[in-house]
Amino acid sequence: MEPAEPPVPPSALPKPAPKPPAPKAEAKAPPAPPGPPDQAPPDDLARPDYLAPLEQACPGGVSQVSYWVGDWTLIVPRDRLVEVATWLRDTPESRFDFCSDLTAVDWPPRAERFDLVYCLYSVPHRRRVRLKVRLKDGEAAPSVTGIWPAANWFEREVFDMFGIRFDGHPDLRRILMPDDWQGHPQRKDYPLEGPGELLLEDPLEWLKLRNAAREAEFE
Amino acid sequence: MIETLVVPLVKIAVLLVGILTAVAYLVLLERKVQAWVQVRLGPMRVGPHGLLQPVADVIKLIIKEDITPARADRWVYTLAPIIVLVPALVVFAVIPFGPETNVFGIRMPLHVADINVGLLYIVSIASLGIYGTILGGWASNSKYPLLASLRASAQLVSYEVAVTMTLVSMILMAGSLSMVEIVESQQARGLWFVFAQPLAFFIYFVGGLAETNRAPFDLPEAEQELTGGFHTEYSGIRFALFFLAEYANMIVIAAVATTLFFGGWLRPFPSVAALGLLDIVPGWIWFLLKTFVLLYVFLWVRATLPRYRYDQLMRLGWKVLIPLAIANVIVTAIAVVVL
Amino acid sequence: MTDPHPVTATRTPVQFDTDELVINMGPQHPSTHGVLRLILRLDGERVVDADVVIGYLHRGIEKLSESRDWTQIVLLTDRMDYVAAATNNLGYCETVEKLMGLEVPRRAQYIRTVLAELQRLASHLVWLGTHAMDIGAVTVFLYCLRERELVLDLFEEYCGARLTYNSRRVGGLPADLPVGWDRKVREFCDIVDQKIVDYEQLLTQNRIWLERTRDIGVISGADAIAMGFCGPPLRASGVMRDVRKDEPYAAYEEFAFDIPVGAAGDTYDRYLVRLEEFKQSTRIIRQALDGMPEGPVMGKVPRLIKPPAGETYHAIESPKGEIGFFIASDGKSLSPYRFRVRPPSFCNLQVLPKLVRGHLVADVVALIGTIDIVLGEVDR
Amino acid sequence: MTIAFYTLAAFILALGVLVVSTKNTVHAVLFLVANFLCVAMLYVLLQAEFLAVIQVLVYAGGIVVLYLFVVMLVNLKRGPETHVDPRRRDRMGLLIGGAVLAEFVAILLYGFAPRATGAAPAAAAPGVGNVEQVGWSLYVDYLVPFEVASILLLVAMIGAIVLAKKEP
Amino acid sequence: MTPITPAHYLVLSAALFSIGLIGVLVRRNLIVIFMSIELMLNAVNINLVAFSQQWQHVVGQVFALFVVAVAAAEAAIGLGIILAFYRNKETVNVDEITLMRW
Repeated sequence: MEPAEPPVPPSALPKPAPKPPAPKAEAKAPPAPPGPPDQAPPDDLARPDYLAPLEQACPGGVSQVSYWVGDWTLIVPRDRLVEVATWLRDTPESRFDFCSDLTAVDWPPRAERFDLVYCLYSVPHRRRVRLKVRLKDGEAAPSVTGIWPAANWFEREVFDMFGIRFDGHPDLRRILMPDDWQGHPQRKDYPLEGPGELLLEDPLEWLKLRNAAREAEFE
Repeated sequence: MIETLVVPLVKIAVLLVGILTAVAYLVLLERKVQAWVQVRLGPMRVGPHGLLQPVADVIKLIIKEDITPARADRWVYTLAPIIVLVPALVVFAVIPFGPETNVFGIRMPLHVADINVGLLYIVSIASLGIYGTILGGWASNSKYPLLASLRASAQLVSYEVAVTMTLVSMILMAGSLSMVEIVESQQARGLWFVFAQPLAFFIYFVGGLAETNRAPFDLPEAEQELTGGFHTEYSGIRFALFFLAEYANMIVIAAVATTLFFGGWLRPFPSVAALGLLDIVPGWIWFLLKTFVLLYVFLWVRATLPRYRYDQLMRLGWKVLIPLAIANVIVTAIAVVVL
Repeated sequence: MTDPHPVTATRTPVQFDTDELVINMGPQHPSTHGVLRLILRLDGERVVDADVVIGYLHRGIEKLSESRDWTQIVLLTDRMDYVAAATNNLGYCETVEKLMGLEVPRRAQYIRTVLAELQRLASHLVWLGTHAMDIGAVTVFLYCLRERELVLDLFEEYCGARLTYNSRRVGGLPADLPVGWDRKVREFCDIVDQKIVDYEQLLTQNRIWLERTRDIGVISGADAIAMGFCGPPLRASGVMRDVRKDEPYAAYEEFAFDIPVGAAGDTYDRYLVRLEEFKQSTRIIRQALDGMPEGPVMGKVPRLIKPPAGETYHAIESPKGEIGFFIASDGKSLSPYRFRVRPPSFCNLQVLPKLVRGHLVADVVALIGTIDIVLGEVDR
Repeated sequence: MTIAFYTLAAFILALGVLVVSTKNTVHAVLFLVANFLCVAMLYVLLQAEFLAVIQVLVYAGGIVVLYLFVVMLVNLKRGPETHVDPRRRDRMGLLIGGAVLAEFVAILLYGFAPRATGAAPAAAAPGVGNVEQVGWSLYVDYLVPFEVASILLLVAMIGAIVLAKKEP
Repeated sequence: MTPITPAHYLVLSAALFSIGLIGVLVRRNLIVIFMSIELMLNAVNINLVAFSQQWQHVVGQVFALFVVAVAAAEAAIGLGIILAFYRNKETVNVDEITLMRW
């Protein structure tokens, strides 16, 4: 879909209760979060040249920088995402004009259980960077379809698979699963067996329903 | 009695059986030719080299279930294939397959009827087949067939203009509308008209491809776009009738082209006496041979070319072929008057 | 408003009248290459708008992978782009190798490159055949499949399978080349180079082909990048972007080859770019066979493949475009914590509504053909 | 000859009635084609072969196809005749039609009855329907009307295009 | 049976003409009305040809040809009007066509 299409007014989307942005220190603070380690880059490694101007242009836009097997990852607070992304796309020294991938990872026990991962690529500079946004369950992320139209279907897929909403997405529908599907299969707590039509958000609910159906069968 | 009643009836019977057999084997030929072009073998299982394949096909089509879609217009739906087929067969009545010949001791012309408006008769009857196409698509109560039938009829109507124009220039050449007289005029001039009117033949042939919905103009039946065309919903014997009509129309186009442009039953170079040896071969064999070659070209074209798009097809018809055909008529008329 | 799909609810209802017709193309349609479904809004024969409906082939490969161990996933990747299974295997294995920091022997890298390029030839042959058939040239289809058979024979000789190869292992390859295989590959390259001339004779200068493909589905380079086009379609729009050159993997760094780039960004350019890629692929294969190093084909790999905790994204150039794998490992379990594929067909298909707008129904078919999708990969 | 005439006449009238009375417009068009074909056969009976062929070619093959197109394009959601103007008088229409018919028949009977048998022309007078004769008459005696007719058709063609074209 | 005279043709043509007339007067579907007009034109043509045969003069046929040409023109224009009308008003019912402009 083109960005030109009139976006759904944000008021049309059910908004979660407004929450203050996550404090910076929280990233490493909770004890032993089952999440990616997000290793800090080694001190002797040269940092990419766009990082310093970025931090200057958007102070507080990058809450953490991580480096692992050659990939740079910037962890960005949810409410700064659009700002940082626009800067990264438009500034000549970064020019991350190609949104290579957009996906999410579910780390359930963590308070901010979802990692939204944006894999960006710069065609002129031939290099990559990843942005990461942490979200609580039910929290909506800002849509980047206005920055990279390519993100349209990716965001739909994330919505379909994880149930993460995107504010400002022009056409947020399920994409791979049927329109009337219940639940979001890529969540870690999604039940792995049972009839798909009956699967509800709550597995216990589903168990109750199934037992009721079995009892009905015996009678 | 024999002359007026039995002979024509026998002729009609022979003609009908001949055409239906020819159609069946034309389908086989098409599959074989395409297969050879495409480094395949084609049908090989039924009979030696698949020679009995048409029989199997016919049996299959007849015993298949004949489905009428829900909420289709039952009457029109049933009528449409018949409307398509009848004109395709009736046209053969005026095509002269050969000169007057002795058949079992009776001297008779090898055509069912020679009417003085023969060529116009062919054009007008052929233009009736379009009803079957439109109504078949409409009565199926389905979107794809409807779209395809609209395409088909638009295509037919526009190319008919160009084809009829080329026929006009042939009428000017021959000075007659009768099919027999057109052939005789070629004999008198000692010249196949294709050499006098190559442009007319080209337009006629392209228009003929388009009118019979053959590649590269097979849009109404483009299975890649419309899943089969106006007869998508048809099955069994009614589908077979559509199929029959399409191939019969191909034969009509080829036979008329043979009569008009390739001297009908005349041998090659009818004016060159040195080739008199060729006269041993009877006229009707020459006729069938030429028709066969033209049909082969039809198949060959299909195996080679991609498909035109609808608007390109229309542009070709209206902006290229029709002006060319009209110019050809004017030039021919001037030439006929001056010469 | 509690409707889970706000957009479907707020959409204006479609009007039916003489001018606009809504037709449904697929999921059962001969030229949607599988189970793609398009909802087209037509004005006469002109497409006003199109909506792409996918998911009919969704098998949950990403979710499935979270309960398979690391070696078993190679097998699942076969089932994504089943026309180019070997490329998928390669992308996955390289991603895991990157996570674990494994070294792959040079011979294995060379063989991987040869296999990937053979796979590119096979995939492009299927593309050329089906694309030509969509435009009505049935003969080209059969010619192309004839040549593809030869590739399949080569793969069969190498790994025993013709379609789903499972032909890579994390850290190397399951087997060395069979004796005499390289000679057969060379012969095949010669055949393909000849046959390309045949195809070009049938299509490249054919007036009908030109009219059907020129100026159809034009997309500018900037738009193509923004919309996430990748692979040959992106290059046809004039963008020099090929993962093989930009972020070399396997052994591509060591070979000389050109990246064909189009100018107009239309269907014809996409055709020309892919046709040129045939020639470049045979060129790479010949170089790889000439310089094939000796040595083992399997590197030093721990018995139990268990990458340390961390996540990475790695992309390679599949015949369809950039296929990327994002894999997160928690360092504890025997299967990936999150396995995500960036399917090139999916991203390219996203552009389809933009491409078809304003064109005719017949062009929709040509455009589905030109972006070269495999639904197994789109839906996963 | 006689049998053929009566059969054709019966068909023509029956099909005419069907055209006028059928509810389904597509069926009406079909009956109209059949009607025109029967009229063409009548022309053959009257030794006007050329006109018969033209009738089939232009009427059946051209004009009625146009009708069919329009009928299919005008795919109505509700029945085309649901709304009735309260001022409409259908009976009157029938009555007027019947009256006109009666009038015609009366005139004919009055005018022809006395000489009906005597005026029968020689049936065998070949050549009236000859294409050549029609051509001579058309292009020599009636050249100006012919050209006017062609201008009329041209104007009609342009007018139809203008009317049917969508406003951009 | 009596031989067929022009009178027979005239009666036939008169009957056909009246059928067409009734159609024009009674039907409300604009397309059917047009078809009824075609019927009337055909009735006239039958007349012309019958007289042409009676007087052994080709002029009747020539006139019939002109009638055909006029019918073609009328069909093209009339159907164009119907289509244009249908686009604007979504109806082909003459009873609903009560305004000269809208």
